Amino acid sequence: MALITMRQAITDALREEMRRDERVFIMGEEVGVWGGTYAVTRGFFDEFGAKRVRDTPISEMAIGGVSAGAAMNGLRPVAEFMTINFAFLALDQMINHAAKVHYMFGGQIKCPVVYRAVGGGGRQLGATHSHTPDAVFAHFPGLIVISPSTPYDAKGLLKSAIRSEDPVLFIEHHTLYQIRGEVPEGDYTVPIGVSNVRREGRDVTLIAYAQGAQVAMEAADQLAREGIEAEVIDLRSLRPLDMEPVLASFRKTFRAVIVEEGYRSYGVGAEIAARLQEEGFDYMDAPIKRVAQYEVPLPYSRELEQSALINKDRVITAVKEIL
Amino acid sequence: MALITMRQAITDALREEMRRDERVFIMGEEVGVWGGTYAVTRGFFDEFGAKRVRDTPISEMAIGGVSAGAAMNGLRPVAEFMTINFAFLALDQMINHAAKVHYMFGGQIKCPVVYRAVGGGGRQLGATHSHTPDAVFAHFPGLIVISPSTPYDAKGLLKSAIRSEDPVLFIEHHTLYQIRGEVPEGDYTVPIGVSNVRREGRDVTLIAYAQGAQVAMEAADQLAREGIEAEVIDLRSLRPLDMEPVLASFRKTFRAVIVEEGYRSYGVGAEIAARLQEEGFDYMDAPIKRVAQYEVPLPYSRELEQSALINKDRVITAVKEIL
Amino acid sequence: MNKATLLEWYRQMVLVRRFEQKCAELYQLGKIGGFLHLYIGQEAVAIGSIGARREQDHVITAYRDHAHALAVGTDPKFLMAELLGKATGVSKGKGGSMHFADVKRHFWGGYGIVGGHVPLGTGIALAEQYKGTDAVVLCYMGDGSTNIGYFHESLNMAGVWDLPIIYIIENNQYGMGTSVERASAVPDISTKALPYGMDPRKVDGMNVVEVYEATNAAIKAIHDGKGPQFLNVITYRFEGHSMGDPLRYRTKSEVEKWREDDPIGVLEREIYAKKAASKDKLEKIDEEVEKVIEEAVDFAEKSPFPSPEALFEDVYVEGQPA
Amino acid sequence: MNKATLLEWYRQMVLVRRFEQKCAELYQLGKIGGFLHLYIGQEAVAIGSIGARREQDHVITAYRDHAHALAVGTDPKFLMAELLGKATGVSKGKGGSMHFADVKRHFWGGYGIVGGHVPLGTGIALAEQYKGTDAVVLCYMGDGSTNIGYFHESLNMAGVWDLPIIYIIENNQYGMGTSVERASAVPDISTKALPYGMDPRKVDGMNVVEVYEATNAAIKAIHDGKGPQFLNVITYRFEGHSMGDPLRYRTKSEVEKWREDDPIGVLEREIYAKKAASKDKLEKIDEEVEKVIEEAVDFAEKSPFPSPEALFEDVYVEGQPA
Ligand SMILES: Cc1ncc(C[n+]2csc(CCOP(=O)(O)OP(=O)(O)O)c2C)c(N)n1
Ligand SMILES: Cc1ncc(C[n+]2csc(CCOP(=O)(O)OP(=O)(O)O)c2C)c(N)n1
Ligand SMILES: [Mg+2]
Ligand SMILES: [Mg+2]
Repeated sequence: MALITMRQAITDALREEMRRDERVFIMGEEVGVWGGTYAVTRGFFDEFGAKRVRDTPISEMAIGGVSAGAAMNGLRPVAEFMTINFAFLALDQMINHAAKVHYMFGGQIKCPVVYRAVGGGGRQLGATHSHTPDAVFAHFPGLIVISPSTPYDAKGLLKSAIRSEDPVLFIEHHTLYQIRGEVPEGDYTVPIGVSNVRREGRDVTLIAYAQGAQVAMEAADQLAREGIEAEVIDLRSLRPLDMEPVLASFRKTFRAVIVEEGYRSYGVGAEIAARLQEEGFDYMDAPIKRVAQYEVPLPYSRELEQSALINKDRVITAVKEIL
Repeated sequence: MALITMRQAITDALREEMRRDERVFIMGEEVGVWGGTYAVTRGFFDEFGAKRVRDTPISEMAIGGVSAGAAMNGLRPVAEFMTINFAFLALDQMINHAAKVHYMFGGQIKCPVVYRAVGGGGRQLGATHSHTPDAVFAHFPGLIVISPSTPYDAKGLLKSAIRSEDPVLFIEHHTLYQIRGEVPEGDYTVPIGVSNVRREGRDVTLIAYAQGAQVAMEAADQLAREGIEAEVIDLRSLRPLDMEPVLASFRKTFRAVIVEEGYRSYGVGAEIAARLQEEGFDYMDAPIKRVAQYEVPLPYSRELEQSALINKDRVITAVKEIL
Repeated sequence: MNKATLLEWYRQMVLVRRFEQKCAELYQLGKIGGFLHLYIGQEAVAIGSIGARREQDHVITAYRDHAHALAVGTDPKFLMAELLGKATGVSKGKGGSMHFADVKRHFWGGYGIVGGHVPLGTGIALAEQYKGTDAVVLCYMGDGSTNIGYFHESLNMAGVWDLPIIYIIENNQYGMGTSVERASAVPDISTKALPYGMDPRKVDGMNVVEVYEATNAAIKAIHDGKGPQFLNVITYRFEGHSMGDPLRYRTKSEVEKWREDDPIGVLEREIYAKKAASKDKLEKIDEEVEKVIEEAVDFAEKSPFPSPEALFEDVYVEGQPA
Repeated sequence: MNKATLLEWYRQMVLVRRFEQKCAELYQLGKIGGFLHLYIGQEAVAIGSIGARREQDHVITAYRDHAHALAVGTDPKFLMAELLGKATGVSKGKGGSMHFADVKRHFWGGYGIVGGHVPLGTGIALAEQYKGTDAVVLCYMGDGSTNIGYFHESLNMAGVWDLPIIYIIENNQYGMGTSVERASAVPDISTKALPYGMDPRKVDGMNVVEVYEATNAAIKAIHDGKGPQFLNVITYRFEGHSMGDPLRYRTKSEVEKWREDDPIGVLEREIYAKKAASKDKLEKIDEEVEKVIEEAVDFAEKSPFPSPEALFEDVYVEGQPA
């Protein structure tokens, strides 16, 4: 097992899948000559050439739709949105086309496209470039929405996504690119739609994913030093959403805090809380709390932006409120 | 007071506001010569002329953005998306431009645009034309999202929307266009961000809006015949979201069912349930239930489509589960 | 033109016409729901262009898609069943009028979001280029769709990557109630091909032979390395945009004038001029078509509606995530 | 050209250049965060075109917006404060480099979503037409932005409605690492004006006088009833796309060749040729600019950061919905 970054894990997954399957190709802005603006596809253009590593014009609607069309006709495109903010322009292709063709045409068409997109705030990019709009995409049936928090999951889930017959949105959080973790050499996959217990604990359940899982883990570490044992569940995918491990944990801890980077209202945490109170009502010893981004457009100024985002202190406060 | 349809109420609000304020104008596909595909602006082209009733090309991105720009520069545009499904193409303008400019430029710019859009399923229009994606738009701070359920509210809230200094998405549900209700002659407004008790009751709280409120009212009528008194709260706007009347009711009934037409996962009901269990925990005698659309792309075939949608029987069943 | 081909086109065009007239009837009876967009008046466009395609070539279009499905050879009974929302429909009753498809025949469907299928068609072409075949895509759209971002982004990408695709503008001169003059800054839609390096060709869309020849030439041009192609096919819809169109935006006399060029009439005259068939022969074809339609309606009526479980089928290929 | 004007443009261009060199320094020091896109090499475009605008005319652009703010006359100290994230910044520290604005001066801001401001600019023009004024909008964007749907939909709408707007393409020949040849099916960006009925004009963007004259002519053309205008201004950015660009997509020698046309150098030569000023005089201007920059940095450094409550201010004009 090597200790590699999440960025490396994603690069490895892409490279291995491209070597494995001729039908897999990459398209997006600056994925080729530039090597990817987050350096995820560095070296790919040289290894695979312009046919399989395709720089596109700045045309998100077409990136979303041309990749979907190629997928319908037998290829395995990995379409990259430089950031998820720009994927708003492709929303109609993603949810009204890629995610609908299989059903709408009675099963005649498959659309195994993978959309990759980097998201998240915290880099002073201002209001339009800092979204974590994951709940928006997860709202629509037909699309699979994955957002991993560890290098191991990132590699294994991206491989599963590429091999899936269904359209997938794969959301990477930029602050996680530097995170290191154990990743086995060679091929493996992680099944889509299985939540993961990242840390066991008996006192409270922290439910999170992506960057939120990172923050939850940090909070759990500190809570442990104070004698509070938090169980941390990483959802890994938002659709399908696997509530089983969440409920199992809740039946043990009777208390839960949801940690997500996106906005609170109509966000991911709302769905988790709604399901948890419904399916776990008998085990509810306290209100289920949500720790999420404050509901403002993210500002540029550093401290101000940071003050809107989640952090381990806010998680710890929430936990203590319900203990 | 006249008994008029919701369609008429919306038409009246638009006409009165255009007569009142020269800056108000309408733009959108087929709003002029055709008279609006839902006949809401019939006669407007003749009364106000091509300057103030502007037929556009099929260009949703530009409809979203050109109207916003005109609003920034002193006008009061009412931009119509023929249906809310097409507004996905304008999402970036709505949430990354109209809803952001005031904050992002430190208060220098106002963007008092009103986006009108018809939404909802149930007319055999198939998967791409039947969305109720209200939660998606309500997720982002900066935008106001209104969706009324009565002619009175529709007229009063649309007037408030047009007079608001902030950008508003005004969602009309097509099945409500035929609903009749009492509407006073002449000018009045309904304040934005105030939930409304549409029916009083002591046994259970039904929380809904738009078409969902209609279904909730029907369910409440039938429940009453069985001796169960449901209180029905109409949210009227999703952002701002006024939880006060909801909580007040819950403190009395200890039970709640949320009724919405959109998808259940990551939908409007999730947010209401999450807030309710958090803020009303001490009053929770049963799990909070959600009645929502089944999570499939809506199919064309009539019965099949209907089976995916909410109806009063599903609400009644949910109520009985928690009584 | 081969006489048999002219007669086959005649048959197909009458089939489309009668199929749609039947649709209108069934719509009035409430048997067809949703939106119903008729192609009446435009038959020569789909029939002529798809007449030129080879088996390996692909077809994709917008919601006005009945003719394309019939032209690729889909049995009308599966289409009629789709319109009646039956389980035996091409799309299992889930698609309706706007969402016919027959992927076995390389017909990728009708799509309801204006312009939304244009990138899909472009991607289908990309896949053929990628695989190194000689197949091309016929990607149809209306004049009104040329004003949406999808059109622009897709044609540019096709131009940059030299994709094997023919963009066929079914220029019936109105997008709903908005005439080309009121919707496009330059009403000559051919101009819109210029930024994408395509040499636009204006085609008489009321003449099936012309449409056929232009499409044939376009396929050849792609094979000659001239890149993606653009056909501006001038046509007219005789009926409203969809059922229930108030028709306030054009005059009766304009419609009447265009009816003189009814594509079926034009072809009939051509057939007589070429002595390809007698009036009797054509009437016999008409009758055959009539029977086909009757059988289709009968099949559709007798077919079952989808089972309740069908609601949850085909959301995902790989089972049903919660 | 009036000598005083040449000198004023010289001052402005040097101001932009020095301002941005200072930005680069402060970025390296970690005092500026986020994305920082420098305009160095392109100064003649903003200065020449905004030099032609009248007070009532509007300016809107993308994220590469420092020069436009300086050109409309915004005090550099409020811009520098913005870059340092201070409460005294033009956008109260909420916008940063990509989101300068100065609405009093009709500068509607820089925008980060490629093409996203093009419909906004078009709407600003619509409002002026609606109000019946003679004001026009200068709407700037990069070559890369001409491939996004926004561009197409906006220009078409402007064409249909004859709006008073000049689309100014800052054609620096790359969108990030993608050259115009690799991004646009027809590399001559002027072609993209044709479907919108605009008569494109290619302009030497390294020559401030040419840019001024072209803009002036475009404003006049609008007033003469010729509708929206299109300027394809050829220029070059000497630095990377933003800080941290690996610069793998172009050669050093290409950059060197363009540096020979440094717009400040071109103007200097013009000034000497016209005997508009001596070397001493220009150096004096350089020194004055230097002082202005120092003062701006000083002001910015001494300014307070936004208060914590500022986070929740200005989300809505009318208070803060929950
Ligand atoms: C994105 C989008 N906007 C609006 C509509 C509503 N709409 C359906 S068809 C149509 C007109 C399209 O005109 P055209 O492309 O000329 O095709 P035609 O109907 O004439 O065949 C409009 C506006 C839609 N379906 N999708
Ligand atoms: C919709 C969208 N897609 C992608 C990006 C990322 N991006 C930022 S600048 C840029 C290149 C723009 O090039 P051009 O329009 O030529 O402007 P220049 O930077 O050369 O001034 C890209 C792709 C973005 N900001 N918005
Ligand atoms: Mg048309
Ligand atoms: Mg550029």
